[in-house]
Amino acid sequence: MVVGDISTGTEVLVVGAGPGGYVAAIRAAQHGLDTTLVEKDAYGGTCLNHGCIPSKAFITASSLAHEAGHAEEMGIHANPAVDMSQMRSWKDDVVDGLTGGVEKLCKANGVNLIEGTARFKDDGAVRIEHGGEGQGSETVEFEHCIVATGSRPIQIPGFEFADDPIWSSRDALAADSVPDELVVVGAGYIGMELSTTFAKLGSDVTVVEMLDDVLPGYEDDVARVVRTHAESLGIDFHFGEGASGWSPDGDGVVVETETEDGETASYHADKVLVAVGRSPVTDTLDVANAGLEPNENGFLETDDRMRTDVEHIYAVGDVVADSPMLAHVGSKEGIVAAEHVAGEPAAYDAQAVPAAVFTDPEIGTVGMTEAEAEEAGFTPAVGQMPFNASGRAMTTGHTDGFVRVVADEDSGFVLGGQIVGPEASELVAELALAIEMGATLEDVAGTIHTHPTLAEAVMEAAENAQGQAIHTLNR
Amino acid sequence: MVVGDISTGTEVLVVGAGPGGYVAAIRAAQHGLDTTLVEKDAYGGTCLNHGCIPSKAFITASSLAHEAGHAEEMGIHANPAVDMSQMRSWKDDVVDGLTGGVEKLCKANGVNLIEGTARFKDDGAVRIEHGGEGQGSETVEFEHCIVATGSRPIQIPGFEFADDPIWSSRDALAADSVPDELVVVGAGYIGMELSTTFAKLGSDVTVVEMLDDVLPGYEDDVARVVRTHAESLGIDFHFGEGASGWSPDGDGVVVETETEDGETASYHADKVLVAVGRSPVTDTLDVANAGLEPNENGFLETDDRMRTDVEHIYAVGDVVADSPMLAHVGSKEGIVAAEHVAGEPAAYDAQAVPAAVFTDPEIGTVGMTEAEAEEAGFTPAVGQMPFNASGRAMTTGHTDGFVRVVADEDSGFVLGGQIVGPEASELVAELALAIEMGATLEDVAGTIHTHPTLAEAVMEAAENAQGQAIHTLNR
Amino acid sequence: TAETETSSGRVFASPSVRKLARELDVDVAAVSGTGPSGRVTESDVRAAAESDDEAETGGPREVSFSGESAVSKRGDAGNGEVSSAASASQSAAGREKTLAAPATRRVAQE
Ligand SMILES: Cc1cc2nc3c(=O)[nH]c(=O)nc-3n(C[C@H](O)[C@H](O)[C@H](O)COP(=O)(O)OP(=O)(O)OC[C@H]3O[C@@H](n4cnc5c(N)ncnc54)[C@H](O)[C@@H]3O)c2cc1C
Ligand SMILES: Cc1cc2nc3c(=O)[nH]c(=O)nc-3n(C[C@H](O)[C@H](O)[C@H](O)COP(=O)(O)OP(=O)(O)OC[C@H]3O[C@@H](n4cnc5c(N)ncnc54)[C@H](O)[C@@H]3O)c2cc1C
Repeated sequence: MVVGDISTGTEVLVVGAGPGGYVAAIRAAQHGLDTTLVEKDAYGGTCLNHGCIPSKAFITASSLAHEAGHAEEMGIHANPAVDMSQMRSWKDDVVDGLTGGVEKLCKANGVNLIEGTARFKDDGAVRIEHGGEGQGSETVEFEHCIVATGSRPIQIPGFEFADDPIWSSRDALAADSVPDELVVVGAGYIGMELSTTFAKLGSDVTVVEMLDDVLPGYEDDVARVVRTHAESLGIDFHFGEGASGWSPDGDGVVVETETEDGETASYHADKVLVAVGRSPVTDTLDVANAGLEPNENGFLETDDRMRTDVEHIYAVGDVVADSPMLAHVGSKEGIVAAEHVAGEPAAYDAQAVPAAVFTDPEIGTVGMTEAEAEEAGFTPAVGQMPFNASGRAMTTGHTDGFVRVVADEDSGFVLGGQIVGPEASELVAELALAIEMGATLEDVAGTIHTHPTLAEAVMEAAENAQGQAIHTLNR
Repeated sequence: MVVGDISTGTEVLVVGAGPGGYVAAIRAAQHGLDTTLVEKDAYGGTCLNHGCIPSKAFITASSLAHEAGHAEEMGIHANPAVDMSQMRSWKDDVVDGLTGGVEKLCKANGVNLIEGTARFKDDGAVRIEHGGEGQGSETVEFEHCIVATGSRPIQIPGFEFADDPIWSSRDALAADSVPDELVVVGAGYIGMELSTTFAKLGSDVTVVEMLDDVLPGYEDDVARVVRTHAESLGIDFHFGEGASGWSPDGDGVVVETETEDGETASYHADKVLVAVGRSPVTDTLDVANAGLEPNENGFLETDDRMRTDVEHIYAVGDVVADSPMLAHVGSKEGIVAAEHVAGEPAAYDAQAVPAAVFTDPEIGTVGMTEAEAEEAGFTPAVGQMPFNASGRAMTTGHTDGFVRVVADEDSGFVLGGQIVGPEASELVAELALAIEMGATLEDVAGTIHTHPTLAEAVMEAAENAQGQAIHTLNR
Repeated sequence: TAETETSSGRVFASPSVRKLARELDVDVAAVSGTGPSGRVTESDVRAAAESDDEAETGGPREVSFSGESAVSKRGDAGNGEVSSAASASQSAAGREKTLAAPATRRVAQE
């Protein structure tokens, strides 16, 4: 370990080893740049340690247990018992495998790794404090810096994550027992994913949401499929209520809520998961010293090369303004920043950013909705294929939902897609490629799709938009 | 019911209501053609009644039972009991729902449906014998005819499907109990799918195959992943052996096999599934009367508009020469034939025909292999991403296999893909579109893929082919 | 993220074509596409880089689609796309493929 303050230099300094930062560092090194990556906590960032990966591990495992326990219709009789601490340690192994992999990949690509917290001294150097007592610090001078410090969960007044019964998503993903009663504050995608998971694991789940539906930002008919299924899992929704406080009650707590009109209600719970959003992290690294000014919401603004106002300092990932807080967006931004430093003609010019919600069923969306297409001046041609008309969906017993394709009526160009149903997160990949390629409805409909697959529904939706679907009635 | 011999006319007569025929009929009717569809047996043909759909239903259900029983590592403890007759009736319900749907869709699109066996009188008319005693017959004159009579399983000498212990795939898919011991003759895709299914349901499965590996036609490293996993399910393979006969033995039978060198072996079984291929059906409809001559293997030859030598008679589906015997190929051919009759500029010009094998793990292939690309004169650029480096695969516990992308080194055009692993049948859809669109490696790699999904592995394989993968080491 | 090149609307060109445009310093949003429905192809970008007058051809919404121009372009589109693609892979002797998308091939057949 380096003790004391020595000073070294690097061509590219990346701060934060989440999916924005580690991808940027690897790509920069691949372009032959001398690259240093600093991480204060754990390789892989939020995504691998406390986000995407552990949540998907729990979602998959809880779904398997739940599905096997509810397949009498198929002739399968099982009464699965879940050992939550074993599930958690399996999940930890998955996470360890991946974070270890990230470290190895960084090294194999020649990235210098430093553990510690980086703070700007000025716009050409950071001071890195190594973790732990007496580990000392060092100064690293850089030619280019990529800030990838990510985000953290928002706390609401009265609900401190430090208190034992109050869970952040991170705490929920570290659970090694299943609470009998769980109150979830917030019905955004993280709240919905975790509500579904714990409901499948046997918790009595109550969701409290200020707005009047689940999954704000998604179209009504998409959100409805997820909400209806969540209700059938026994999840109890209370819309138009905000969590105002809590107090201990026996072994558990009572959560108080209030509507806009001042009506109050209270719910008993063992744990309270607060999932109301995430805010960017810029306070760990003294951005002002480098001349950076976060906007009013704390994000860093960039151009399409991911450059901040200080030209040789880039920002990527959750910390970036006006950019969806998604791992794959961060990774793409990381690649753009790294390649731009390397002198490549890269830009963040994605025509379509896919996004998934891993509820039951899943949601996968990309590009424009019908309303957005209209707003943008297109005359939308819209086609739909319900999964209950899909042979493959029927053979899996999962027939809720649909594929919708939105195109431009005149040119046929595919503009967007909304999928809710089995494997929606995977199916959206084809539509993302279609949009990026400038494919038309005819291109998608004219491409042979394997039978029997869920992906056929994408083709059928495109045919439906042309009035030529085989397996649905055309409007 | 019509009794006696009346004569009617139709613009388009389609014979056979499998995925070739019913799709052709619906599309012809959508183009305003007066269309008649004759089926002697069941709407949906082999695919819906005895093929794709029932097999996938059993595969999905048996996989769920098996997976739930082997998820202790994830903390799931279950010992699922399978009620096979219940599983079978669930499967029957799925089939009935779909075949009923086909009938409804035909009617809703204005297709005239006739139940019976059509035989050519000459090249302008068929006589249709209605099923059942005394149901009579009728003559239908046509301007255009589309032959979609499909295929049937091949029998091998000594193994008659009429004998109770000898199963065709159709018999296997009608099973309402699980044989203790099952011998499967043939390790092609149907044999492998059903071996896996019954092994998961608890049968002791022995596979006898004349050739020296499973899944002839697939690359070694692709087949190996499936074979290794099948072996881990307890399936016992005997390569280089042909089934030469069987005799009753107690409640079961003994199957004898012989190698090329004349060595013999014998295996005890309760049932013997013979799955050695399928042959085209042309003998049900007196093709010679219409002037059609099947080729030496019994197939009908067509041009790329699906016309036979008799210009106004088309053939589509399994009955067509030099065309993969796959449902989605039949449907595409049906669309081409129908549109050509309607005067549309349609042709069977697919650049890439995806195909899937629903083993564990699945296989999905499309376009050229590396060897085929070389043969075609390309310098292949090949990239690969193993699923054990995929975050999404790790969170599902299914990490066997890989995605391979084959492209042209010079131009970057994607030429093919081979996927073996979870959801391979779905993932191949994106590569099919890529090939049809003339997308390059850069296009696939440059399209944002949702995290965490299996589809990211397609992007990573494309990046790997460019020497720029993030999550694998580049060669 | 501010998207300098695409802020005014959708661009119908593949990722590799857009990257080429940046490399050749062409504003892809201002290029008239000759691909199906006005999709911007690799050869369109190369032509724009050579003629160097892409700035005059107007904004992205005009590029792309609709109206008679798109229809009349469709006729050559198939061939244009095929030949540009073919030249890109000339080394592939005996290649039977045409590297044109399904809709393009259909137009070519028409
Ligand atoms: C429960 C949950 C589920 C999610 N599921 C998904 C999903 O399915 N799909 C998806 O796309 N997104 C998902 N997300 C969002 C995803 O995790 C984020 O978008 C992603 O992690 C952002 O990546 P990043 O690199 O910008 O930041 P982070 O992953 O947050 O990484 C930032 C890193 O920077 C480090 N750091 C911060 N300051 C310093 C400093 N001064 N010095 C050194 N290191 C520092 C931090 O320790 C951290 O490791 C989920 C999030 C949560 C919470
Ligand atoms: C176990 C199994 C699994 C399979 N799995 C898959 C898969 O996953 N994916 C895939 O793509 N393919 C699969 N296949 C193959 C697929 O079933 C065939 O490719 C497909 O059914 C061919 O369609 P078709 O329309 O040509 O013929 P068929 O589906 O065979 O239909 C022909 C129809 O014509 C009728 N008919 C025949 N003669 C006459 C006559 N003279 N008059 C009236 N009617 C007549 C028959 O009764 C039949 O209904 C599978 C096959 C089997 C056996």
